[in-house]
Amino acid sequence: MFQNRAEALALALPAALFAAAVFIAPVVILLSDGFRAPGGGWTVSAYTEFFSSSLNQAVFLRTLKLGALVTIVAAIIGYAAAFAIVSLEPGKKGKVTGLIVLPLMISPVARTYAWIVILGRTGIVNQAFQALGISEAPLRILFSETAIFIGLLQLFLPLMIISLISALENMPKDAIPAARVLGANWFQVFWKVILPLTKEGVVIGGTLVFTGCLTAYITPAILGGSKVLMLETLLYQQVTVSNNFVAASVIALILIVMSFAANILLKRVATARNKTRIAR
Amino acid sequence: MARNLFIPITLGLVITFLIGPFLIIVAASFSAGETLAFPPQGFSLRWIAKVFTVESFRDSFYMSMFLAIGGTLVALILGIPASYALSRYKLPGAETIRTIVSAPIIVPGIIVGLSLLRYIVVPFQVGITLALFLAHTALILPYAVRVVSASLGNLRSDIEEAAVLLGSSRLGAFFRVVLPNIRGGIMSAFILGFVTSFNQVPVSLFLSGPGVRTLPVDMIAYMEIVFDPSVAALSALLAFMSIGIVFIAERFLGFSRYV
Amino acid sequence: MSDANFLTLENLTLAYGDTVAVKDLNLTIGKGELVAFLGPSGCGKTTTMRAIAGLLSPASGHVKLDGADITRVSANKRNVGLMFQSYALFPHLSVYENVAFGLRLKKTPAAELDKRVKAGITSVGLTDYADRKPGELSGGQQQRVALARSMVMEPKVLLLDEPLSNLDARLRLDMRSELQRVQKETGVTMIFVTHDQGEALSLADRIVVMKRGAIEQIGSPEDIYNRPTSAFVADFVGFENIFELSDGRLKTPKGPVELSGPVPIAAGLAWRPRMVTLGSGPFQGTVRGASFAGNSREYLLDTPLGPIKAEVDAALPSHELGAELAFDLPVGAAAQLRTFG
Amino acid sequence: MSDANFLTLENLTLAYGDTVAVKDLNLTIGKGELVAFLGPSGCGKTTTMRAIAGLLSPASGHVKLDGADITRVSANKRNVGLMFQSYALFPHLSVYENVAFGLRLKKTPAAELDKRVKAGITSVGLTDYADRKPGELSGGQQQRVALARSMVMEPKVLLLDEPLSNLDARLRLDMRSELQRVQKETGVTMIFVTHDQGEALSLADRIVVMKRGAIEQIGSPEDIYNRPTSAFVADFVGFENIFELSDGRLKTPKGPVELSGPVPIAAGLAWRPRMVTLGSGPFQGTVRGASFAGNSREYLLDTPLGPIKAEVDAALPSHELGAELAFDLPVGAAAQLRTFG
Amino acid sequence: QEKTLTISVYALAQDEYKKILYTPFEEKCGCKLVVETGNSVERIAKMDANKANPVVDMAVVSMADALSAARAGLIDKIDTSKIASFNQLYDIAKDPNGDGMSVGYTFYATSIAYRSDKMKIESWADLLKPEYAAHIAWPNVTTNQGPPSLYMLGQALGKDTPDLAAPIEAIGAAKDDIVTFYEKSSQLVQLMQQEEIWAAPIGRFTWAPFTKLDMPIAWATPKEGQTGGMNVMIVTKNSKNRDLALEFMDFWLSADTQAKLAEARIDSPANSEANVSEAAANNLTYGEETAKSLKLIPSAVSIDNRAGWLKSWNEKVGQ
Ligand SMILES: Nc1ncnc2c1ncn2[C@@H]1O[C@H](COP(=O)(O)OP(=O)(O)OP(=O)(O)O)[C@@H](O)[C@H]1O
Ligand SMILES: Nc1ncnc2c1ncn2[C@@H]1O[C@H](COP(=O)(O)OP(=O)(O)OP(=O)(O)O)[C@@H](O)[C@H]1O
Ligand SMILES: [Mg+2]
Ligand SMILES: [Mg+2]
Repeated sequence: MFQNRAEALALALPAALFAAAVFIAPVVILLSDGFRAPGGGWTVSAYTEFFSSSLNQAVFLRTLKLGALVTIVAAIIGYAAAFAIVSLEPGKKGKVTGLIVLPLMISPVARTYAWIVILGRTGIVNQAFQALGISEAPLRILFSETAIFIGLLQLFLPLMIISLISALENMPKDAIPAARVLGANWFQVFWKVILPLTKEGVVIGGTLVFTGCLTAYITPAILGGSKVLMLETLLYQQVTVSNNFVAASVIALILIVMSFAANILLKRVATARNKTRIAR
Repeated sequence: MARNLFIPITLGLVITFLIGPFLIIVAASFSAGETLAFPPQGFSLRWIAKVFTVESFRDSFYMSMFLAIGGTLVALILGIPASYALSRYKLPGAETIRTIVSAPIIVPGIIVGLSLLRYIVVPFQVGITLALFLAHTALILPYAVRVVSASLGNLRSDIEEAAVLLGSSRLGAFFRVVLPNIRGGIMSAFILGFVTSFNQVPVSLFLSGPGVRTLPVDMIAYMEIVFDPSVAALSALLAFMSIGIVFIAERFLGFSRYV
Repeated sequence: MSDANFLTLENLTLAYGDTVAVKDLNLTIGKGELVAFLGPSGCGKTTTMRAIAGLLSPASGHVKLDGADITRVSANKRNVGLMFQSYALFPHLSVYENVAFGLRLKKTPAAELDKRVKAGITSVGLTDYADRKPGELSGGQQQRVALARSMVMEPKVLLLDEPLSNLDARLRLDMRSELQRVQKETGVTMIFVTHDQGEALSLADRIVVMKRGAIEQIGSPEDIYNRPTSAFVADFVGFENIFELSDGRLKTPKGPVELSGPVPIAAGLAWRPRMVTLGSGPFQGTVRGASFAGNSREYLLDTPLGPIKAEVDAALPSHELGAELAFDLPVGAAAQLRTFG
Repeated sequence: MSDANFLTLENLTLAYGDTVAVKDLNLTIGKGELVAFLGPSGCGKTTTMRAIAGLLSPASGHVKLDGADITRVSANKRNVGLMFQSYALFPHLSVYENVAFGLRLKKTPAAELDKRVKAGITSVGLTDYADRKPGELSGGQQQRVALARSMVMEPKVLLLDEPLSNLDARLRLDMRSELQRVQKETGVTMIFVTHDQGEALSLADRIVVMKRGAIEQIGSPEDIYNRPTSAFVADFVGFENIFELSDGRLKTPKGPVELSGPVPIAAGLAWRPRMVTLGSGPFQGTVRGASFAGNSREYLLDTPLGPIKAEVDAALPSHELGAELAFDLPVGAAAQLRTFG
Repeated sequence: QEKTLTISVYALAQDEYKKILYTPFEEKCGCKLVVETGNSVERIAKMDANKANPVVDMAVVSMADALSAARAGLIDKIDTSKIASFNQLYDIAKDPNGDGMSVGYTFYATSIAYRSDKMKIESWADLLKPEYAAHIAWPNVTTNQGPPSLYMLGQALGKDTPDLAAPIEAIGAAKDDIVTFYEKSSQLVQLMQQEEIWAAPIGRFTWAPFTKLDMPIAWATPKEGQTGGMNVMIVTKNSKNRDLALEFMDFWLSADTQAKLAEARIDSPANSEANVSEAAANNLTYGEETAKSLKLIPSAVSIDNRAGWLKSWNEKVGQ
């Protein structure tokens, strides 16, 4: 029934053409500025220059690290939460999903302000820590990488959960029990059955979270107290302070490549365990 | 049993984490104080009342709603067929198509806004509203395609064949047996798309024009200088509204006849 | 066109990508006929059904139904019903709605629809389960929903892919008579796949035996079970003692063996275990194995002709392992094979 | 604990939400035993197996294996294999990887793993299909992958839920001997569900007949097939002529009927069609229906006792519809039912 | 056909502007006013993109952005003869960049808001005292208050080179102590209220909310003086509504409008004849004396050094 190529193209092309025309074309033209040599012709000197600065290298690595960390933690929590939600009965499922969605509608700026209240020296977390005797003096959580991490995680975790819910929902019913009786513990069930069968969901969720972290501006700026430079901060500086759109397009392309690489890597990870390994 | 505790504990922790800041915001909306604080200082409705008196919020709210709902719907209309084709057919170049339609999520918004302004709006004399609409639709498209694909991928295709054999057209089979079973995916795509669009700031920064502004851009401008709890109140109102929209969308996609 | 070639498959070749599953198949089925497809797992039965239903477009060849070439007619316009081997129930719909699905599409008036759906559900014994979702049913219950769903449609041709495989013997008998009743009432043309010999024998007007994507033999149930024309079919329908003939003698691992009585001209001869005469005859064998099967006992003999399987009434006295027995392969009872291999 | 009660189910009650599927079930199975579960569709066979495998926690009761209470032991630690009725193959893995799945988890050394997986795949006749994904296989091929997957694990207890239902008769025989071979080699305790009488008879040491979530009778295959103790079991295993006894006489729609010969003390008597003596006897009946089934012919008689089914050898001369025949229900041949209803 | 004037302004207080400025002007000129909002960099970027076919007729931006727009050839000289109220403006507002291409309409002071019960601020350098540094927020260099504050710190340190090397160095040295480098001045009220910080350099226009806190917060007058900024009006090159734009500017700069805007606590007047109540004046940067005393960074210095400041800031503070 699914053999007709023309039919398939007719279904897929409108979306592809739309994205190509209104999106890819202009972005590619803009990004090509980063490769233009001053006297005409093409060059990658803008990129080599960018990476020759030790500051930029450090920012690049930090961005990568924070993005990866948030993505991984979001994936772990996201799977647990999505799995729990999917196993709820239908009525509850909708309500809990609603709760997950709720925070998404709050402006990221307002959310970071709420974190200031929670993580501050007199905030709930510090009060709790002190009451529980975990720490004596208030901890400085705010304006640190930890705060950025918490803020980003809260910002993007719902995206991961929601992407995973839809992937988990239609998983073949008996696949998990089958793996269980074949001796898989929950970790192995996850790694060998759930992950590959929900690959699409975790790839989209992971890409959303990772890209979100890379391109988040306000949360790192406010919660990190601008002490922790990220690539997106540099990009904003180029645009809003230096008006240097060429430099901005260089950083933008680096961010795009990072996201794209993350996307591919995620796909790999999700599929890696399932290569047919037949000794011949 | 261990398994039975897993669900409530996980959900409890995750929801607390996600909702915590939201509760602060809600508390602040009803507080009498001038800043966010927990516990809130006194009770008053003045911040909520203030939201409704800010005129510029109203126009940009309508604009944002239009972009978010309209953009999400158009993206779904473009995206669902595409994801269907990608997951059901053996298409040459499927990977390329997938990459093209998913590209918008990985491009920093500020670059999107700028390049659309320079290479679409200016050369083609496209109106700002239309440009915004195109941009938002393109931004939502990846969610529509990828999230829906995720559900479709695991849905067995023989039920569609069964529907066709029982006299349904291909399209009919899609609506009758595929759609109800990927409702979760479509809902997810809708939510993600709606929220992305509604919170979109960087793209809209450059694609705002005389008389055309989106709500988050307005809110950021407002918060640039003052952050009084009215912004919190607005956020809380929006969040509750979004639940309403999700609820309506669920109904709309719910095919209650079948459930 | 006459009723005799109601459904015709002409030079049908079917493939999944590069894997050819059915090759150059020709078959004609009459109106109202009940045909069984028989053949080893993977021989192309399901594939052929999918092509008849229109779910698979042939790599080459034609499907004709009721005088019209329907090769390019889409599946929903063919009026051909198919019960899937995998059931393919709609997970989001209740049993009732699964069964009602097709009738709703045909805009059947509400009262009639309700009557037919309920009758269908009752006929498969699921009256109490009408409101359940497929996920809440046992395997056999799901299979019956699939059966009811395809039957209530009363299509021109009904294709049933292993319709009763997950049902117990008792229920299977009931379902068989239900199928016969429907067939009699509506005169539907029916093709079904079954692995149950009893089913094929008691239901089918004709049996089509397939082998690796091609037809090996077509015939009445009696023909197929008693007069297989090839070693493959003989083996498939349960002949255990199959020998090639050369120069009127049986080829055996230990050289040619002469049979008593005149030998027909054929490529080979085959005997069911039940056809072997035990206790008397020109040959001698040692009992190597014995098994009980309800009404009968089966012995495995070590003989100069190779291993021989013989079946006798359970009521007869049984033989010990190691016992020496005389036996005969009566030429008159043997199936004569036209092709061997 | 001794080998005799290797696996024990104690007062097991199993439910899906509010639907109780199995109620207060007690069963003891010895080490190395081959037990068949028999029962009508929906009676709780699969449910019981899921509970033994640890996929369903009992509402009450205990599962004990090899001396230990495993009721709360999780499925992956039980060393119990289960072949699912729905196969439950991993769609993303090739045939090879599906079969290798459990062994990889056990960290089987690569060489041994490869050997065992290949042996498993070969034993179910899928050598050429090792690289295919389940979606590219026929129904019977998928079933065999599931079978191989559960067998290569060599668990303590192997549960097979309709392992051969989608296989042709020939292949089924091969698979049966394969199962027997594995059983003999590894001494695994095996419980299987089957609807095929021949399978149950030739494979099982004991048969457990279930009815609506409870056990109706446990016995050797011969017991079950020849000496059912209840009308339900008699009906289920193919006794067609089942009568209640009262005061030593058969209850019939037209009043009590005296039998020739001494009548045992029982709740009822039952005869298989084959046990009915046709052509002579105290009773008289009219042929209402006749059907051919390979080696035998079956007649449906209209008699004063109600409808009677009789089966005779196909070799005997056949009777026309409407013919009047004498017959007997020999008391000696009848199965004596202890409970009726 | 009604005439249309398109203006581009900061996004703040649009409701009040509408009441005080836009609607009355529309009534007066019988034309329609279309308003674009945003921060000055984005709006200039848009003007740049649209320069062949300008959408916006008149814009208000920061002093420095006006100069860079002028250098980019986006704006024209302003024909001040058509602005009746021009002569009433403070001198520093008349031609802030000295190129005749902009007119100031408001200015603000930047100084330090601090907890008078916890600390004493006499110099900009006091903020970096060891006992204070752990309780201050400093504006990030990318904000409008960033460079002026650094400029004043440089003066306090006695090393006021245009590259701001010394003050950036000093901030970098204290970076671990300093609570945060703020992006949005709105967050300061929150931090002050939570006692995360005791002091921060802020623009006068954000002062009002601090006064509402239940805390002793004072506006510092350091010995080096206050700094600040000025926002200016510019006219787009090739604008088709030049005269209407000038008419609008005149209306905005008129003593009456400026006074009303000041009373609404929005913009400090640049018109010397705008009379403002004491209450309003307290919240604004009011009066000629104040205006003259503000130590503004010259636009050229700002534009020419922006990239350099950013670079050294990133190296010293962002690492
Ligand atoms: N998930 C479920 N939810 C509710 N009821 C169920 C569920 N699964 C099975 N049942 C019910 O429990 C009973 C026992 O089911 P089970 O699958 O054990 O039957 P079975 O003996 O295996 O039958 P079959 O031979 O048809 O496979 C059935 O009546 C069935 O409808
Ligand atoms: N989707 C597919 N892609 C590739 N090969 C397939 C696919 N489906 C079936 N085949 C192959 O085609 C052949 C015929 O399959 P088919 O399903 O028609 O067999 P069948 O006769 O129905 O067997 P069974 O009795 O086991 O159901 C088999 O060898 C099978 O492996
Ligand atoms: Mg098949
Ligand atoms: Mg079952």
